[in-house]
Amino acid sequence: MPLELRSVGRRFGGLQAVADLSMTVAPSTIHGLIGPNGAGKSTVFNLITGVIPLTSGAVFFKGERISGLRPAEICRLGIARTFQATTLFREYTVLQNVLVAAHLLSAPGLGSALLWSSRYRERERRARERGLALLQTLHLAGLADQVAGTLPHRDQKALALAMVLATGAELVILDEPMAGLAAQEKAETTSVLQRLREQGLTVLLVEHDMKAVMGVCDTVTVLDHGLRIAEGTPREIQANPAVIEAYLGVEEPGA
Amino acid sequence: MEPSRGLSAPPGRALGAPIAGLALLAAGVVALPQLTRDSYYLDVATTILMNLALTMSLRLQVSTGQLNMAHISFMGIGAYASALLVTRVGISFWAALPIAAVVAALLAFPIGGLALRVTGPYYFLITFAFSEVVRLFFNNFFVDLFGGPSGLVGIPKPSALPWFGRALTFTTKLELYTLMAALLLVTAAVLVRLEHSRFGLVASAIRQGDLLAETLGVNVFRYKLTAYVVGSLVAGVAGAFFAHSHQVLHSSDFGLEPMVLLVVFTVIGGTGSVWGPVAGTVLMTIAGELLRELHHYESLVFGVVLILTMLWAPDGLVALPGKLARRRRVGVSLAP
Amino acid sequence: MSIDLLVQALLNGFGLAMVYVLVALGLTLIFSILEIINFAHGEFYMLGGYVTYYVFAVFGVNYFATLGFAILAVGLAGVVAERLIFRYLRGKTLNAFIVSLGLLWVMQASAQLSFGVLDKPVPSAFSGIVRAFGLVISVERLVVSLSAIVLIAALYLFLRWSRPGRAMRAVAQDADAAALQGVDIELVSALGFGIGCALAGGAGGLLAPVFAVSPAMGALPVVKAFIIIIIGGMGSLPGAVVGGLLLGSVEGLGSLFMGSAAVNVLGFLVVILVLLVRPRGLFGGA
Amino acid sequence: MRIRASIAAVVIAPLAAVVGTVVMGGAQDKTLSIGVLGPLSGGAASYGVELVRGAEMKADEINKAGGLKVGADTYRIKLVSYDHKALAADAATAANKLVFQDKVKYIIGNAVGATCNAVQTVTEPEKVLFSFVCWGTNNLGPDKPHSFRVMLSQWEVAEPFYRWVKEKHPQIKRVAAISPNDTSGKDTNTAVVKALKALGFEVAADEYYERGTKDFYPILTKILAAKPDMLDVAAAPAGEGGLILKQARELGFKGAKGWTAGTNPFTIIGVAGKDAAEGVWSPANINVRSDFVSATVRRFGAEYEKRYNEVPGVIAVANYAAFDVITKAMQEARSLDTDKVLAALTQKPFETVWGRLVIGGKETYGIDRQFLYPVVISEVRDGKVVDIAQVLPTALKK
Repeated sequence: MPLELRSVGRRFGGLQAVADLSMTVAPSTIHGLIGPNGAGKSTVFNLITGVIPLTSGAVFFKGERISGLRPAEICRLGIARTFQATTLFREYTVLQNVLVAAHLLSAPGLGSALLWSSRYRERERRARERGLALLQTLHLAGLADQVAGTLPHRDQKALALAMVLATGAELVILDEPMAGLAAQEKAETTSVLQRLREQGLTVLLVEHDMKAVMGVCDTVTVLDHGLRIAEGTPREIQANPAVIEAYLGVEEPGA
Repeated sequence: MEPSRGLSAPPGRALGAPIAGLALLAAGVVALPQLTRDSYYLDVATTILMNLALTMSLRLQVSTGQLNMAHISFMGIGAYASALLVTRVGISFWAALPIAAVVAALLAFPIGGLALRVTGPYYFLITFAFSEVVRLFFNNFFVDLFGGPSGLVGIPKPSALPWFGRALTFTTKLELYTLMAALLLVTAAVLVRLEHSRFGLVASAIRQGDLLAETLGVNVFRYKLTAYVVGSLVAGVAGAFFAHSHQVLHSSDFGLEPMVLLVVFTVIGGTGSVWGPVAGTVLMTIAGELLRELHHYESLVFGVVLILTMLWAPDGLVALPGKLARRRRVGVSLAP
Repeated sequence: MSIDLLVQALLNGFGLAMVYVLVALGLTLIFSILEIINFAHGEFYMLGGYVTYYVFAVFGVNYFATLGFAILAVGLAGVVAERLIFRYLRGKTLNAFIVSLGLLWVMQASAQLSFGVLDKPVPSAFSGIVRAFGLVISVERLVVSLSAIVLIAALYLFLRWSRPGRAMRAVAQDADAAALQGVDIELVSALGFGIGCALAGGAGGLLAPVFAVSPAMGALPVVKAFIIIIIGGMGSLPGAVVGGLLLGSVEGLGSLFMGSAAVNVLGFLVVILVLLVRPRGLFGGA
Repeated sequence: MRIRASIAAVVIAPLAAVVGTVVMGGAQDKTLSIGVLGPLSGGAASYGVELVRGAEMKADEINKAGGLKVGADTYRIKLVSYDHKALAADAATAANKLVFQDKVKYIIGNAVGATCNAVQTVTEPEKVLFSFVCWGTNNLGPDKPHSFRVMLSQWEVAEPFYRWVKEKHPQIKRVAAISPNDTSGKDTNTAVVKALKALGFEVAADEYYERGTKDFYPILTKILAAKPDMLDVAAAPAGEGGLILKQARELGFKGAKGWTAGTNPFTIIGVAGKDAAEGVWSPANINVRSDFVSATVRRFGAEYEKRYNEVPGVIAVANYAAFDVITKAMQEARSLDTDKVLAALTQKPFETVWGRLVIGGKETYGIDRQFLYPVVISEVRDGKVVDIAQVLPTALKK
């Protein structure tokens, strides 16, 4: 089991944002996390990746307890994520963004950077090549030298995904990868996700577009008010009365 | 404290620009004594070079998103360490210089390690608190050793070095200028190299988004601490030079006022590029010396200059040519 | 060491703490709204002092009327500074640092050129001392402290209940969200800066008769204000009050046992200690 | 040299331009440039400003009288003053500018101890004559032959002052001294404590405060707990000294008060208030309004007040006198060569606003470089400064 949450909880003052949540994400699957606004989905992501500490329970990755570790350590173990409000290094070019993300795989030491050795240059060259190859697969190669802050929304989303992949993560966590995309772009993203699964990666995603979620996910977990109310295949979830109730009670599902 | 969004020359890229910049800096440094041997010019130039070492290393820290108000304290630590090593222990300046720098760097580990646990305005203020503790320490404790409020006097100039059977002395303004020039060029080469390496790439990424960097696996704390320690090492070198070129030390040399000037130089020049502090330090020091003629009005006019420059060039002086050029380009593109 | 002496020392520390809290509150109010640290804050305090000198000591206007006038005049100066300069610097902490430094030099030099370098004494509006239980406190300090407390309470009520006060708190919490809800950011920013400066001006007016006025008088209260807001936490009113009392007691008691230089070190060490235990101050948000 | 300078102008154009105008401007007349340094901004500004004003008064006097006649030549005096902001490093740069750029051979005036050391690293090797009012003991010495102190320091004043206190007020047994925590403060308290012990007083307190302190309640609570008969605000500047006296009175202190290294009596009375300042003895400051001082001093005081709207303190008078003495020595020496002027300075007494003045101090500093003149002890009575006794330093008795 790559990722396992055991009775995870988080309180903010008097508010129980996530309560006693247990779930597992199977390897090489696409796992969706859905729920109405304020259900605690982003909080779950923040708890998994160590951005905020949990107040109860524990998170395990490949059998190792990761709750309590700092985000960078968790990333080093193979979990990388995107943020809902797409965040990039806005002053950097597309390629530089990817190079920062790839630093785990190929970061040279301070000493060799200073000495400017041939080995250092060789590694730099290889890192660039790998970065460009990655951009190629996401149709961003042509934009490699564009400053990230100036990219259109769609390319920013793609770049955020490229950066997550560049870390070499085995589990990628995506917070609303389809938000704001046109139908054609959503389809492209879907096929990218499927390709990642084929390559053996595990994907955990939060998404509001129900059609996309149901189309791409192997398993779906439904949260409401910080509680897990259902889990199963897309087909099972769509038929689950509790889920329908939760969504209808709050707002129209999907967008 | 969040540094302003600089228009950074993208680091980690084309080597041409940094090498050209370093060559230009070196050419200027070598050319100056050919043009003038006036002691006052050389003295001001030496001060500029020393301040360059301080502002360029401060910029390294700013590039990771931290404005370290205790930077000057590590210059002080280097200065007092070197002065005492030479006058009390009796070792030569040339041995004391690296030891002083290492002492500054070693002390940077605990101080930086503690300060970097807080962020934003709290970091700014905690480093200010640290700098005041260090200054008050030099002023009030171990007075027999540090000279206390009377200052430490009688520090010898750097001793002569044997050089192919001759002795290289470091007593005249020109010789001291040459020494500081050599120290600065090495420092600048290291800092520019760092800036354009992957280290610089990741460091500046932290300023643009430290949470994003952290979740991408960047050990943000370690990068910040590395910048802190490397910066302090450079400050220690500058301090050792200061001690032996000025020959007197006083705790107020390492207080809030000179620290604030370093920040002024760095930010006015622009924190987005490694060359920002160079532009800021050179231009603002010259401006300051020109304003001396104004006597009572000096600080008044200097204040006005600061306000206007910052409003007119919010990204610093180095970003200005690019900004003007872009404005021109826009003008061109609007034409049919 | 007698108990009397200890209590007297504590009383000394608390004596003027509330005035420094006033300065600190101005600083932290400006920070929460504009996200800038105004280094020229002490110069607005100085301005309040000089207004008091001229209106009260030279023209002989009633002390409390003078105080009100100083608060208004300095507040207005703050609004002007915000409109001319600081509104372009909202959120640009580093640039604002440099600009406020420039303003500090401009204001200090102008004061020196127009008011002279020597300390200008302001006569006490209230003389005499109160003795009770072997303790001594001057009537002047008592009045000053009480006035400061009244001003702090007024600020609290203003922020809590008035419309502009609530708008300020909204902007402090999340400027973008507040703007979406129709809060006029420009107005709040100008008003916030003005009120922040007015608090400093009031403090300057309060301390003018206690300490006399001079062009460089702003340096001391600003450093104290910094310490107070780091201890208490940025943007927290109760935090500033507790920070002020804590700093006052450390300085008051510390002075009994060590030299004043060592006491200064102590103040900064408390800052460092507090931040290491609570990285956002005692009352700062999570 | 000219060609070099013009090439340099290309590189540092603005810098050279200003210097150019300075040099050109003085070309028609024979001009003697004299430097003045000091903090002209910030918390210590009053020292620097008084130094400059004292020098200005004397320089204008000389120029109005047709210039300074030295040997066969007559010079117009041109003052070049720079602000060093009380920072040692900046003082060194400013001194470099004076010495190498403005080609000044005389720097008459500097204050703030730490900056004096820094300036001396520039002036001594260049044999520039440097006079100052800093109180640091280490500013005078055989290794610094071109440096002078033009104001009585605590080392000259403390002993005669407390000898007088012992004679006239034998009921005073315990004395507390308080000074700022810097060079002048440390030295003053040390001198006071030494004098107190030598004369058989008890030292009730030997305390320091950080310069810029305004609230003295904490430190005074401790000092007054030691029950002193007399409180000496030794090296406190007028503003801070006034606050100490005011707050000591509020805390119930009723003993005698002294100000060993007093500077401006009017400010201390103003800040402390008439009641709290009542009875302060001061052996070092000068009262330009007093009937006891010479007509010259009173005229100086009146003109100064008219010109600057402030009452001169002892630093303004000291630098005025220093300017007077050093220019007289130039005339004596019939030369501007600093070594010749040095010789003339130390040869015989001068008649000054202080009265008779000699340059001595060898017993204390190992070299005769301290201006010595009569110590006038004054007392504050009903808000007025009244001179009550005159004590001659031993060197003047000869």
